[in-house]
Amino acid sequence: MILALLATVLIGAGLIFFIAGTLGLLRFPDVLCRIHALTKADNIGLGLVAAGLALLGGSWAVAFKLLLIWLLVMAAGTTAAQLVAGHSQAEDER
Amino acid sequence: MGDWLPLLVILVSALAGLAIFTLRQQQHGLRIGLNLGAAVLKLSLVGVLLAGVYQGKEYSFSLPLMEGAELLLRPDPLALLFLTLSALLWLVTTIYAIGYLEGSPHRSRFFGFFSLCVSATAGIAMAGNLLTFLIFFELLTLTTWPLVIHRGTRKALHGGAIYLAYTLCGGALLFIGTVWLYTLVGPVVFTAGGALPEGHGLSEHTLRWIAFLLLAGVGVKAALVPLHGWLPTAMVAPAPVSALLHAVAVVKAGAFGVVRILYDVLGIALAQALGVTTVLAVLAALTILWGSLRALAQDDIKRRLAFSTISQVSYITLGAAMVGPIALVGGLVHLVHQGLMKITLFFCAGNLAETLGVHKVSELNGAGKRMPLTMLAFTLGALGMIGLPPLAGFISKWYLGIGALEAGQWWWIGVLVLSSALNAAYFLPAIYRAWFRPPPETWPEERSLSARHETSLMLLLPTLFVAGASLITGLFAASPNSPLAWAELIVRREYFP
Amino acid sequence: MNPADLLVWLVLLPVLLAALLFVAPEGWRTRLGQLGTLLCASLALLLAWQVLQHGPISVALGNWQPPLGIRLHADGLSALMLALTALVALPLAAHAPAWFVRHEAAQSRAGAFFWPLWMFQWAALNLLFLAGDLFNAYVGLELSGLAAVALVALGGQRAALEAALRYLLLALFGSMLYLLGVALLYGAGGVLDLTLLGAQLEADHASRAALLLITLGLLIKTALLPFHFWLPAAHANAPAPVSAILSGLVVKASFVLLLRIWFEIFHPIGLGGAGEVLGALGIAAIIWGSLQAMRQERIKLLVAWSTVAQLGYLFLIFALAVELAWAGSVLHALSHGLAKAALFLAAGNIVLALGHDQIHRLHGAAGKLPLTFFTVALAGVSLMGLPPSGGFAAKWLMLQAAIDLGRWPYVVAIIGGSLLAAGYLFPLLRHALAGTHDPRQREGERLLSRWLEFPPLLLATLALLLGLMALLPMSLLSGGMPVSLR
Amino acid sequence: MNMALWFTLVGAALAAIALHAFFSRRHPLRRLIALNIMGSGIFLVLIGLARLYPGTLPDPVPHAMVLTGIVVAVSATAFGLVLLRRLARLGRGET
Amino acid sequence: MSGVTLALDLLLGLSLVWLAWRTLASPTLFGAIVLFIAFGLLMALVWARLDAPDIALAEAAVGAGLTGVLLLAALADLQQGDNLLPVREPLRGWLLQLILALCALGLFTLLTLALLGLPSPPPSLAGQVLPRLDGAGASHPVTAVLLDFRAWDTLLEIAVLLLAVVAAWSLGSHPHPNPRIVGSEVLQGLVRVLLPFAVLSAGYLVWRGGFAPGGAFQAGTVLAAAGILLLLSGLGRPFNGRHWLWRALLASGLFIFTGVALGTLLLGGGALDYPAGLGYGLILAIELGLTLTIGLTFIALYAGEQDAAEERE
Repeated sequence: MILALLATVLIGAGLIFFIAGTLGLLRFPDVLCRIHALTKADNIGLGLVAAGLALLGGSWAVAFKLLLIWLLVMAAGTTAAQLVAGHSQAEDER
Repeated sequence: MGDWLPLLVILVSALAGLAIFTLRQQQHGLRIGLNLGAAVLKLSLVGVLLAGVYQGKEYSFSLPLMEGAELLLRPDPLALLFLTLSALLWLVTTIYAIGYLEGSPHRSRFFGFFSLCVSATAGIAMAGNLLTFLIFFELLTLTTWPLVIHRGTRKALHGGAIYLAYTLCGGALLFIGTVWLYTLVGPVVFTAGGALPEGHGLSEHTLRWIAFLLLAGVGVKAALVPLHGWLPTAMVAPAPVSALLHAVAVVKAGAFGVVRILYDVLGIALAQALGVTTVLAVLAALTILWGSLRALAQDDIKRRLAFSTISQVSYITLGAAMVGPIALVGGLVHLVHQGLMKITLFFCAGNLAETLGVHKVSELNGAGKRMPLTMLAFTLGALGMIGLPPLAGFISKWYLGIGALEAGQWWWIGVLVLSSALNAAYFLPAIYRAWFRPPPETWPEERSLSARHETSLMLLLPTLFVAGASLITGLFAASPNSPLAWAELIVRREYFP
Repeated sequence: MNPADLLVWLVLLPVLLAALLFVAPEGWRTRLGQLGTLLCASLALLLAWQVLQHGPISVALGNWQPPLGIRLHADGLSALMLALTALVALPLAAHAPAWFVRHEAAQSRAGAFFWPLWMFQWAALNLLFLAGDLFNAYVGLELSGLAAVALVALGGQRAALEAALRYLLLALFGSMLYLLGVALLYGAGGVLDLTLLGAQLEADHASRAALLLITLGLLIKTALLPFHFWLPAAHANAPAPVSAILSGLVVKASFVLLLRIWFEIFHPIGLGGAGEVLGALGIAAIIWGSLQAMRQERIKLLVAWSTVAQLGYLFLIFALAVELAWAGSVLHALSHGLAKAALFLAAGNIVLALGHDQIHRLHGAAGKLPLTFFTVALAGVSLMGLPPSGGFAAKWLMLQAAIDLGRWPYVVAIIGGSLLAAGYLFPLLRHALAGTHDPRQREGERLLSRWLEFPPLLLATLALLLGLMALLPMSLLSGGMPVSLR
Repeated sequence: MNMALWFTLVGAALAAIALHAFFSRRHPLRRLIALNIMGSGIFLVLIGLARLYPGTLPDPVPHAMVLTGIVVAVSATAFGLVLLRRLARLGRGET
Repeated sequence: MSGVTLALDLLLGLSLVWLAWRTLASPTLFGAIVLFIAFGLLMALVWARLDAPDIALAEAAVGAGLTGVLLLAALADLQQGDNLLPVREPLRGWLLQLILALCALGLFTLLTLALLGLPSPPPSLAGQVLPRLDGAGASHPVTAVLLDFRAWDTLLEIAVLLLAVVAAWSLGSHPHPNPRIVGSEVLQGLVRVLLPFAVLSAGYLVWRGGFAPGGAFQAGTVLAAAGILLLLSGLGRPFNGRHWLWRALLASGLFIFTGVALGTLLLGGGALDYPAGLGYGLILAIELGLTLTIGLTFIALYAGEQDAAEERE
């Protein structure tokens, strides 16, 4: 019961980060700021959600998988952000 | 071999035609060999067939095409009349055409279609049912079209297009009529007295429609007014083709078809009851007069002959539509007689055009002195057409006239007399000019085709042969081997026993 | 070999060959392709023979019976269409390599890619002719459509690619509609097997909607007016051997499927006036296609529009739903397949030899290419339905049906279509026969190799012979007549 | 109304929207996208039907059909895109 | 169905329709593609809701991922210069617009009526599949249908896949996409890390497909993703279509599948009728072949055929 409550709180917190990130993506003025908002929010948001789900999953195997997912998404997100930033810089210089 | 004989007759010329297509222009000797060889072979096969049929033998070749529809070749005496005429005249025309087309391009194509065209004619003659008749009738259209446009000039193409438009539409009508009849009563096998089974239960209305479709279909090729428009424009074809179209293949196929449909499909009694024969006879009479009248006005020799054909071919239709044995004999025998006479005239026209460049009646002055033999043949043919005894044309008209009296329809005699007068009116001036007017200083386009004769022998001999034949058939009409005797045999054996 | 195995081989062998031809070095592909053609064609003819001897053959793949498993079914109709494909493929195997070698405008490697693509197409055609399962037929349709588009694109020029793109989009759209219909049918009946579906379907909303969608989808693929607009460009701009395949065979595959679905599934539950609409569209296609064909100035466009017109005939069956019309329709599909393939190959030859395909510039061309124009004439005879061709036999049967039913507008349309066909085919010949002798042309000089000229001639001759041997296909067909027509 | 039926109706709406776009849009790329969306709508109808009756196990046959359909769709789309690129390069005068 | 899930489903469906509309109405092509990818991801969610995890996986990987990548690559190519694409004539006149709108509405109405009128419970083949799972070579129903009961469809689908490659290559080669990001060191680092994971998870998906959602398609797509990343990062090079070995590899799945079909046929059992006991093994073999082929095919469709000469440039 406490576990479930904790999970809900974690997921809720994660979702808030997502919303904040999305807002940033939509409202920030330029590419770099948007990336900043998105990656920060998503990485933490997803981490919280994954943690919450891991608590609900009830087994170490599930938790491990969720951890992997989080790590992979972070790696991919980081790389993508770096590429987009590089691309936008190249565009500006041109 | 017996049952394959009819097929063989067709295949001889068809295969020869296909073989000729593959020849190159320079392979002159081989082409002539194939042409003449096939023509002679075909004529002898027809001879065998003729003898057999005379003795009452039955030949029948059949190939099922679809359920309830087969290809049937079954030569009866009527078939032989047409078949013999076409086989004989093919041989003659081939010789003439070889001379005529000397040195001109695309000869392989020409002779290929020429042979195919005669195959189609043989098929029409021997067709034993309506489907077979339709098949060969359409094939005739297809194989004659390239001949009509052979010269490739704008005029030729135009004539060809008109020819096609008429004949294809005619074929379409015949097609619908044929399918209709097959759908209603099953296979329509040509039978003397009518092919419709007893108790077919078809309404008069339906039958009239079918009769209309079938007769209109063949009427186009028979150049029955008002379906005759194609014939004068098709004149642009080379002379041998015109000869073939007018004397042997196309118009004859139409007239032959009229006889077949009246006597072997509907049956003459039914045709009379439906009123078909009356309509047909009136149309034929109109055509006879209209053709003659138009011929009067033509200066171009070939066009004058073309309108004459329109007129003369309808004698056959008239004979068939009068419903009486003697009139029918007259009509049938005219099939042969008109063929011989008209081919003579076209050959003469060809000779004049090739040798002297003469194309018009008004240019004929003194032609008899320059080309006496040709003009002699022309005169024989023309007088025959007018119906001067004892020439062939007289025999036909005599029988038609007697037939009209026998059928109690004396008024047709008036038509015949009037027509003869018109014939005289458009032929005699030509003859008069040729023999009694002085020749001009120069001919329009004189060519020296032969050092010793008035023109090339290849042109002259066939002309003289057919002219002689038209004389002999008239002179010896009473002999048991004459076309007249054969026509009487047909009528006695088949239609008015 | 077990006759039932033949069905599987007929699909798998061309698939396998397609893969092999793709892997094989480009230099080997022609020989391998020709060998494969020989094999596949013999199998198809063998199967037709088996069906003729023993009646329809069925096989359940993996021995899983329907409704769960997939069934292939060879009846008279399948056997005929398989045989048609084989008979077109054989001459094509001789013609295509020669054509691709000669044709410079086509993409440089078109000849090498033609083989695997054509084998995929062949597999798809065989599959569609044998399919007893609606979804399996969907996969077949996609296989056929993609292969057809790729084959068109082999033409290489911009016009060919544009036509291919348009063809692709519409073919995909057609498949989508078809699939939607299949989905609804599955929802209504819970089975995909044609026969089972036919036995249990009821006339409810879902099945009517499914019929509408499936019919629309297949009509787009078969290019019935008013869905014909993609066809002329695609068929006219493709390489000539491809045009022959597309016009002669590919459009027939979706038609056969439509025929099956319509008469085996839906006919028993009653169709109301839907068949009348298709019949009327067929008449409209005959007229419009012919009129357009008459207006064309390029020979391949003329031939392509002729296909639009001739396809119209196939749809008369839906209004004249009787046995005779069925037989006539199938016979027409066969004779058109052969004749049109011949005509397109001949047209391709004319373009190759003369370097242009302008009809009004054909003056005297018959003198240079007598054999090719003879082929055009022979194929034309069949397309016009003149005796003694296969087209004549087909029209004979259709006319009988129309007269028997008293449907006079159809009688007029069938005959009128013939005359219209004459109206666009004879001018072609007329131009070619026109003109006087060209002295520069050396007599007997061959502008085209035998490999180019004889295969279309063979096809045209077959189309003609079909009229004299119509009983053979008819007896095959009587074994596969849908119950609803008997 | 149950959930599966709702999604089949969503599928129907997707198909209808895509149909409209397929004929009203001009760029071939958009038309390809429209076809893909139409495909998704149809797949949705199929799967919704398989799940229409609550409480039963989903029918695996439509699932298999949709998987096949997705692969076929992506193949066709991929080829269409290559064709498009080829055309674009021809338009630019490249070979 | 509880209120929350109901609301969620309604929201999901509506947003799907909305997203489709936005995608198709997007003013820019780039926007349309991005929205289409988002649409695909949302579709995956719907599949999951409909108890179709296999399709959800495939949709996310193929429908959204791969199609999206292909679309973006094509767009990058199309936007180079003035390329005179065959853009259709716009629909002119309100009448045509109206007819089109009515057609769309008609389709929707037709489908709605048909769907609402379907029998309940609907006829289904589920009852046919489940009892036969014991005899089949896979215990996961969808895999059993795909590779046993209706393996014939799957075989032909693989043929379609190979056909797409043949067709694409028949058009000649096209330039390597997105040259600008080639050589990004960050990307290369990521790819180095991810590659083993990708191969591992592909293998896992194949193995899992026998008894649970997953299988060759999903696994193949993962491989394809890895391959495309390799190409993008510049670590891998596009393959040389002129070399027969590559082509053989591309065709290998089809070869294996037809081989099994013809083999079973020749052994007398009927095509694709796996001999008792061998079913699992054969299906696994086919799946492995398919995974490789599907992966390679998608890469090939992305990269196009490169011939050796162009590569050197």
